[in-house]
Amino acid sequence: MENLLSLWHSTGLYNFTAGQAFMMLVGFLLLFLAIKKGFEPLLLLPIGFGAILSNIPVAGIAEEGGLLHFLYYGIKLGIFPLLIFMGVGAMTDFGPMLANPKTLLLGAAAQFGIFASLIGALALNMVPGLEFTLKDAAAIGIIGGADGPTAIYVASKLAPDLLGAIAVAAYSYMALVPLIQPPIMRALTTEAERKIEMQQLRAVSKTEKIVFPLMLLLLSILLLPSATPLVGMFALGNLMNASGVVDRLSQTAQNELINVVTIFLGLAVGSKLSAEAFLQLETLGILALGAVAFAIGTAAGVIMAKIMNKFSDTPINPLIGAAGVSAVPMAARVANKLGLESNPHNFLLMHAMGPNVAGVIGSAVAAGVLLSLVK
Amino acid sequence: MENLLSLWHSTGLYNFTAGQAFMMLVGFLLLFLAIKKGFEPLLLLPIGFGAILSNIPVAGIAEEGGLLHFLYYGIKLGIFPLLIFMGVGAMTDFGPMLANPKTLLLGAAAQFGIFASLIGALALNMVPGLEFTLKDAAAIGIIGGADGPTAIYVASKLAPDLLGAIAVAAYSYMALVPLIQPPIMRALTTEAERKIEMQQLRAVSKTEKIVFPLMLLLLSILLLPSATPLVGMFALGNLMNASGVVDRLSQTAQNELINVVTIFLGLAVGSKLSAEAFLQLETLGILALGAVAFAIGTAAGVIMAKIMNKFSDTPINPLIGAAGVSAVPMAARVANKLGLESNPHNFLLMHAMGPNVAGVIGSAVAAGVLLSLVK
Amino acid sequence: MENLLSLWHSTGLYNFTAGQAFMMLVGFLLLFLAIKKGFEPLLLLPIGFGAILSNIPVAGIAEEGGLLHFLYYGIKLGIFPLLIFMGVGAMTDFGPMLANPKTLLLGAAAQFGIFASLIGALALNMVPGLEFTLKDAAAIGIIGGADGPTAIYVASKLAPDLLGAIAVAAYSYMALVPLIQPPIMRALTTEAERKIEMQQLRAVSKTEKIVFPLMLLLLSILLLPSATPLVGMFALGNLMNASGVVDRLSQTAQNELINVVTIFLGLAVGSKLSAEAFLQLETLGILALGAVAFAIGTAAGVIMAKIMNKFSDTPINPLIGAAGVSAVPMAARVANKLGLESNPHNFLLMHAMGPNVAGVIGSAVAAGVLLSLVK
Amino acid sequence: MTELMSSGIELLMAGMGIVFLFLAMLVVAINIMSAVVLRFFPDEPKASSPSVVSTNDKRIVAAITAAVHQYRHDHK
Amino acid sequence: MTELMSSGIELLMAGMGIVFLFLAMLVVAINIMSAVVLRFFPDEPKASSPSVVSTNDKRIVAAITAAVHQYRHDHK
Amino acid sequence: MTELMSSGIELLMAGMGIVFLFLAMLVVAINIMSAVVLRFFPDEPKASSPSVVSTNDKRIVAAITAAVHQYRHDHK
Ligand code: NA
Ligand code: NA
Ligand code: NA
Repeated sequence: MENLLSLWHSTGLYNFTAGQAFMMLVGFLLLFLAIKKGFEPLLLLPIGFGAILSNIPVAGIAEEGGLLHFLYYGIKLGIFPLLIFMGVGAMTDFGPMLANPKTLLLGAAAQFGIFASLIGALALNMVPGLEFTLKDAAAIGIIGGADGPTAIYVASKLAPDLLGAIAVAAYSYMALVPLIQPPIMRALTTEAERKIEMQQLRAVSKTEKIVFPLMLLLLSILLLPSATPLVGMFALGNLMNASGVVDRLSQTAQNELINVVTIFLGLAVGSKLSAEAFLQLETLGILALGAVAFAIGTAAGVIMAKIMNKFSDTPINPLIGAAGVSAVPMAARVANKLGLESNPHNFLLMHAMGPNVAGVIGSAVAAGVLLSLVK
Repeated sequence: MENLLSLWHSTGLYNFTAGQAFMMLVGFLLLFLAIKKGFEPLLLLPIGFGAILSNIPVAGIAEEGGLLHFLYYGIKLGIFPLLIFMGVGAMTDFGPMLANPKTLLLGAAAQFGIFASLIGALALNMVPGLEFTLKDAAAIGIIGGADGPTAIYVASKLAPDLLGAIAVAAYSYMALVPLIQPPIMRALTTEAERKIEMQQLRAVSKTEKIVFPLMLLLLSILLLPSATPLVGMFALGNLMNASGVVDRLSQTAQNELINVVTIFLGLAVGSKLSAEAFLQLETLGILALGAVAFAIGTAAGVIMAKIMNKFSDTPINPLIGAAGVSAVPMAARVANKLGLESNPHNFLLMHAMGPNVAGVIGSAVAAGVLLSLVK
Repeated sequence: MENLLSLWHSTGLYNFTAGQAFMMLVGFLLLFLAIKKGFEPLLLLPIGFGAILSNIPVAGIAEEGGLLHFLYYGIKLGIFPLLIFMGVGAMTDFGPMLANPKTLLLGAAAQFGIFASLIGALALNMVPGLEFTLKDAAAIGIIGGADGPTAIYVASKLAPDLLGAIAVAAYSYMALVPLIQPPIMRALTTEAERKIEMQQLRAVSKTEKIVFPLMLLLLSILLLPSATPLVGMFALGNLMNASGVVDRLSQTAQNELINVVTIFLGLAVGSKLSAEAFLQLETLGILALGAVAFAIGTAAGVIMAKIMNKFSDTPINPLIGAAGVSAVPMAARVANKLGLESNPHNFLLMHAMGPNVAGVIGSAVAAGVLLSLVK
Repeated sequence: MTELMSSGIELLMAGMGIVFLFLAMLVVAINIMSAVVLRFFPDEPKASSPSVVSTNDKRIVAAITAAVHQYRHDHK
Repeated sequence: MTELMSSGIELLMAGMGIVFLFLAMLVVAINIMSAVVLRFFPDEPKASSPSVVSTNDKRIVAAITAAVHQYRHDHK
Repeated sequence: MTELMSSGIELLMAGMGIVFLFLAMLVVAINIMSAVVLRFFPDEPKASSPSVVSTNDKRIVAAITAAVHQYRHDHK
């Protein structure tokens, strides 16, 4: 009898708090988005599952001694995002960007979303109850980088309490790129601009592809050492792939290793979706600012492309500017789709891949600036 | 000369204790069983090797600073069994069980082996020299769950000193399922019962397979949070596979990740096969009780199936009750084999897979009960 | 303005020390050798990259909290070299050695390079400014083992400060085997000797291949427990492969697991290429002694083969003695190539594989001696 | 009977009770879930054995088809 | 305007400045690098789409060729 | 000669001695083991080179055989 009572007292039903129940619903919502809506399932499925596991009463899976608590060290120490970045580097082909380097500037312009939403976060401090520090604001801004591992890396350093919300926002909006970007792109371009066809890209030699990651790393070392963990691991992965001499390492980095780390990272991020941390006014602010960041980044990229088109000797379709936010390869696909709508012979995919991967570099650089200047 | 003497003093020959020598023989025996007899080689080969390595005098491979000591943290922190459970979840197809859910009850009945051998362990305390605590008895009982990672997880929490013997017993008896089960199954069934043909299973929809792991997790959260680490990781693996949206994660979980963890887990379990821990009267008790547990679990499953056959509107072959112990997929194969012996047209494999995977759930639930009530 | 100044003060350009810049050049040199010259790229690419990353000013990637600092624990605790050794064991086929066991003695003779360069290191203490302890000398000598993981394992235990230089020397000279060995081999053999054809090797049974790793381990346990971590993990890998019952584990050990560990090990070794540790007179000594070690090991192997050829009833081509240094499989290929030059029908590859893998055992044994006697 | 043994028997009863309760509830839950899913969210039933042609096989078949066509073309 | 906000605006300017500076320098560096590489270290240009035959395909083709030859041989 | 150097030479002698002893004992052990195994536990000798057809190849061959049969059937 006593035993039965103690058993009843150990059930989840008896111990549930409203916050835990709500966060579990959030977890199920993320699973629904991942599985039924196809929202970045590779991350949102483990994140959603981690959210559920970490909000189970009594079990303490996200507390000292629990699996998710242990996995979180991989984020705290910066290991998981950097290993994912290495794998992403190994998957990235810089060919289209090297064939048309000026499109790098589109990847620069789109980072305006990061800093604009940083300012937005500070402005939101006027709302009573919201108190974002500069660190918080910087971590929120990085959502605009549209790059998951970069966002998680920066948030884990500057605002670990907001990590869960920031990661969820970053991946959700990346999944929403095909919905967020088109209206902005249409509003800022004319039909004639969207019809612009671009010159076929030249073939890029293997040597160029080998030298590029080293050059990128070197520039980052000289100018912005705080960005070198991110840029360095990205360049390492890219060099492993481009050099062609360590194929087995490159394959493992972009397959098994990144898969294992993705599972662990997702679960660990999910473990930060606790009621205390997530059910705050701040979270609504973060979700709102994330959308703003994506929108502003998209707009900045398109406007930059329009400006460059004015001054360039070869035509530039302003649609590819939107790909500068990164969100590889969705943003490039969106540009391609809108281009085809206006001109069925206009294949922009390869042209948009340049700004797209430039956006990854751009947000890593922006991350370096934030990590170095925000103390 | 002095050097040579010091060298002689550093040899294994000079430093061997009888216990170490004996445990090394145990290690070689496990290797023999794994390699020549095909006893669960995936686990028993690394466990046997770990037993040899950890009993090498002087080398200290299982002591502070040694590799096996380090790997053991993966068990101590519960990481390895949970990751294996995730991989097993990804490999499990709940289709046959969902097509005929009442066979779940067979997986419940077979867990009687767990609790019967728990009582048996306490009864053995009457033997002078044996002193099993309630925790010890619970850890021993879980052998009857016929599920390696569950047994290791529970033993690491309740009775780490007995871990080596428990893991060895669990995997050995799982390998012996084709020998242990048939006589019991034959004794408890009539020829007519063994001839019973079952109705073909309906096809199960993808949505059912996606919803099931979540439902399983939810029930575990509400009723038995202490089982959620095991059930949760199992459900995660299963969901990754069933959802079909994260195939690369699912593949990695059921291949490379589980392989790496299996090697590490096996070696770490082997490191607990030290003379002090293993060469005890307790070990004989554990081995005896493990066999009893399997036998009772089998019998309970068969009897339950006979009862259900009486009341069911569709026929149930009692042989499939034996598959309720888990030991996936051997127990199901045993049921199939005995069915074919009595009736060459009677393919029970798919029908036995239902209770078989139900047995995994059943023993995870039993593990939750033990972890929650045994303090 | 202040901000800009602080930004400038945070650039790499402002903070570079001459030592860091030089070590970065060393890193780029290693990348060049790996990518353009094909020098052991699997290791030298990550090592070179690690050297660059760890010498970035301000970023602190190799300092407390940085990724490379964390990865270095895998070397410090001996985990990475042992896991690589397991994978190498799984890749090794002892068939040719078992078919002609006396070639094991060639693998013994070639280890003379280890001890000769150990003496050389002590002799170099006469040079003012050089002060090698016995531990240092032993760690340097092991370069002559021509086996990367063994060298790193021993250096991490005996002389962690010299680890970077030792690992670089070991892998560089392994890559240079096709240049270092031939002149020595030609100088020590006559044209007639090089023409010697050897008898075809008998087929080796599966049982022999299964028993051998266990026998090797047993001998090591009895005679030299200090070598058992290395020998044991090597034997485990080999047994997993030879037994044929755990193919999925063996495949993972020799593919994904070894690949992941290779990336981590390489980066971690690179992190020891700091200016303070590397830009020392000692480094030049190490590089010189490494070359000497390879040369002496080669010579000893060839001379031993000549002696054995005198007393053997079946002919032994002295060229295969050079393969005793290990450096699998390059040294065996070199022997094969020189054999073909003198006699186009003389395929020595399989005959040289025996001493080649014996050299791996030989250097693991030598490592055990050093670890056990050098205190 | 010792106190330990009585704890054990209590554990046996609580344990088997919960295991049965849990799995019985799961049976009920599955039945409800299947009914709901099959009624309101039917999807294409899981393809049974015939279509086991993997991607790899498809490539093989494609390559063969091409080869055989080539052969026919060359030899007609 | 609060001090915080002015830090933010400073950050905006410094940040976008550095991002543009960095990527612009990268554009220049790439242009120089490409010119140098293409002039002094030309390698075979990256093979474009046609030769996508993978090793696996090659083995398939080899196997087919053998099979077809065998077939011709057997049936002529 | 310094003490260090004499330690080194002692190490050289002990080391080479043990290495030779170890590998020589291994030679003896292998010879005994091979004799015992080949006499008392012979297994099918390790298949030499001919049967290098991997599973993959087998599937390819099976697919081809099927395709060629089909072709014969369609065109006879
Ligand atoms: Na970006
Ligand atoms: Na079970
Ligand atoms: Na060697």
